[in-house]
Amino acid sequence: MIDLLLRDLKLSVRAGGGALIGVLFFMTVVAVIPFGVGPDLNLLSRIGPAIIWIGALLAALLGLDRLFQTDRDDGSLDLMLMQEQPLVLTVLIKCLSHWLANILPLVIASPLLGLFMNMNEVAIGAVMITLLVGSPALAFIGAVGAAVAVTLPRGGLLVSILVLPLTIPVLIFGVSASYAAVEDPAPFLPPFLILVAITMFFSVIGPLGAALALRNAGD
Amino acid sequence: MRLLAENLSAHRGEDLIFSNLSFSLAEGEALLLTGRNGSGKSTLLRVAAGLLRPASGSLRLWYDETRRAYNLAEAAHYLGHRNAMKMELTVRENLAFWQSFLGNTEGGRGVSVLEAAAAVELEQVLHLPFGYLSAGQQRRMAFAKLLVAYRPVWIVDEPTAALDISAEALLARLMREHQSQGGMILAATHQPLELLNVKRLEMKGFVYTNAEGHDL
Amino acid sequence: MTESLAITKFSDLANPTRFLALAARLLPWMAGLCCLLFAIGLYLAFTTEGDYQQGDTVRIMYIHVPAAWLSMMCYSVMALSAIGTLVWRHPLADVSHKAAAPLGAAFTLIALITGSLWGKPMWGTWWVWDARLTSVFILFLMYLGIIALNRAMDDPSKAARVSAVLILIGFVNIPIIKFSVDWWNTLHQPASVIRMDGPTIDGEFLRPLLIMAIAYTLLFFTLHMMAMRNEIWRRRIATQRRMAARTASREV
Amino acid sequence: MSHAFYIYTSYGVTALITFSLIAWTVLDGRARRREMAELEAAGIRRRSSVSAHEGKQA
Repeated sequence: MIDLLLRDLKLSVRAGGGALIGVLFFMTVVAVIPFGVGPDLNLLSRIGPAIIWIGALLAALLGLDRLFQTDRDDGSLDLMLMQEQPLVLTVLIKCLSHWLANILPLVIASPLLGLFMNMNEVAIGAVMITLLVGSPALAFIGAVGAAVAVTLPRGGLLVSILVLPLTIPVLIFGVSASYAAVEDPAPFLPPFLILVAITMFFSVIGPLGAALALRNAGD
Repeated sequence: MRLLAENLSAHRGEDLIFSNLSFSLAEGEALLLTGRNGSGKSTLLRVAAGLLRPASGSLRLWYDETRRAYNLAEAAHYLGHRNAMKMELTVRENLAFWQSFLGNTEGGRGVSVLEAAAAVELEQVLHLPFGYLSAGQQRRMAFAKLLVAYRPVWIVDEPTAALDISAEALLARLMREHQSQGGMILAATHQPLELLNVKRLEMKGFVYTNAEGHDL
Repeated sequence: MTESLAITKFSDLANPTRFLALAARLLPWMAGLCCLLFAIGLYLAFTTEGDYQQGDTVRIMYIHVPAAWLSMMCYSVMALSAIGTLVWRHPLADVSHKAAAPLGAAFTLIALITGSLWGKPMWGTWWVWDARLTSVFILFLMYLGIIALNRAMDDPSKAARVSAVLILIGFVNIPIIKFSVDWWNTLHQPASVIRMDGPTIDGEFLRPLLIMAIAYTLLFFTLHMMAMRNEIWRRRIATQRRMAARTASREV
Repeated sequence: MSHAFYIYTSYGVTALITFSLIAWTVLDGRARRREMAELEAAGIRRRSSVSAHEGKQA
């Protein structure tokens, strides 16, 4: 199992892998916002957490369609389906490696973008922590979409369309926890704990659903 | 150890590809599927590998000693049309990954990566990325994957496609060695393939003929 | 057909071979001179007087300005190489703009970070969407895009041609970007931001600045040459490996 | 020195980026050199296509 993790990490880091592209997309999307809304620092710092969350959400969906597609195209997926070890575990490992290679860099890059958005230190820290906690849920939900779309020839866009509505709860609680850390009356913990709960819930539901979809996508 | 297939039927979409197909294989035997394109050879092999659900019937691997039946897919290697190797990784990384991912089923052990590569006579290219190899070399390396982890049953679909005559003979020899150690082989092929104890099954699309061993 | 192909490849390889020999001879001298200039530049940077208006933060300028200068020069070098790739199909040009992209990104990053560190005490915030800073940031994104494009393709000569097109389009676009960012900035913000040019620079600051700029430029060319050499080697290794794969099956 | 923190941080960051750039370039070169040595040891040399060509003619 650890070999699968290492193999997927190696594949995404080596030439042709998409690890860099997600971060780049994230930075570009967030950097474009000020050109639309104007360079008013107060306004930017107010909308900053939301923009960073939305940017991270879109960037996280970017490489998702490749999660199972490449393995299906070269036949590796067939062998993974045949094994004795539960497919759920294989899917979980693949989600984990996707998160490590493609989504964790977004979390690491988010403080930098926080500076561009003129957010204060507390807000930057809050966004980073909520992203760290909430983003695995994006990978798990995305795995279901990727598994459903695996047999389609051009599933890339479809995956985003399928997955985006399902990720709305993550966005709601991620952003509200980030704002709660900055704005005084709202408490930080309740939305944050709900976010943790969502991630844990989807870490079970996501791989189960994806495994089920992969089993039924056989042709 | 016996491989039992009873009353297998399979659909592809709405089409019935074959129905009520039964056969059995004892240790060291091979089932050779022949027939024109689209006659359902690949479908039968994918059903055998558990990748397609049969419309009816079952496929089991029966162990006489323990009197237990196993799911065939977990005790079988499947080599389809695609090689299941990553172009970006080196050959060694590919084989080592499958070795540890597949593991051995009870009753045998796979050989080391180096030995497997030597068996297909390609040990010099272990350090190269898989994508650098020619189509024939890639096929041979994909076959080496069957050696690194032990499975009693090999399900191979056109294993010698894209190979020259000497490489074809090489793979046939490796398959015979597997049989002589008690392994079973399910193969679909256009080219003549020299195996031991061969049972033939000619697939005819919607109509089917039974194998000689349809005694079940 | 295959023979004529082989012959053009051979004549092309002659040039990189000569380049490798030249690089081997020049690199030690360049590296040595570079170290010397940095030593002098850094010594001057910390011994000269501070500016009465900017205080000691002027010392940040000694590294910020050369980095900003390099970020632009590197893009010009890449644009020139891109022309070399598209017009003369010179293999060294392919290698040159591929090797320069990470260097440009690194120097642009230095310019951005030091600019931000200078801005914090001056403006009270890490980042303002000032026209100049914003343009540099867009340049940084362009560098990263080119690197990503280069990494995404297997075939090096195809990657070189496609990224050469992107580089040239970007080069043509730079004045437009600069102009539109200026426009956007003045539209939203009255000119209240302190500009970086500040008071006229006198000789006291000019000397370390100039030496640091030369040192940086030399550093760029040294690293560029090394990176080009690495890239040539990488390509040779790739062809040799393909050859190894071919000969392996011939022996069987 | 006024604003010492900002000055030293900027020099530190610059040094860090510059040195990692140098280290990356040098290490990359070493790795390539090692790979070439490995290929050389495996008996594969540049221009061996020439000898293969001659071999075909013979």
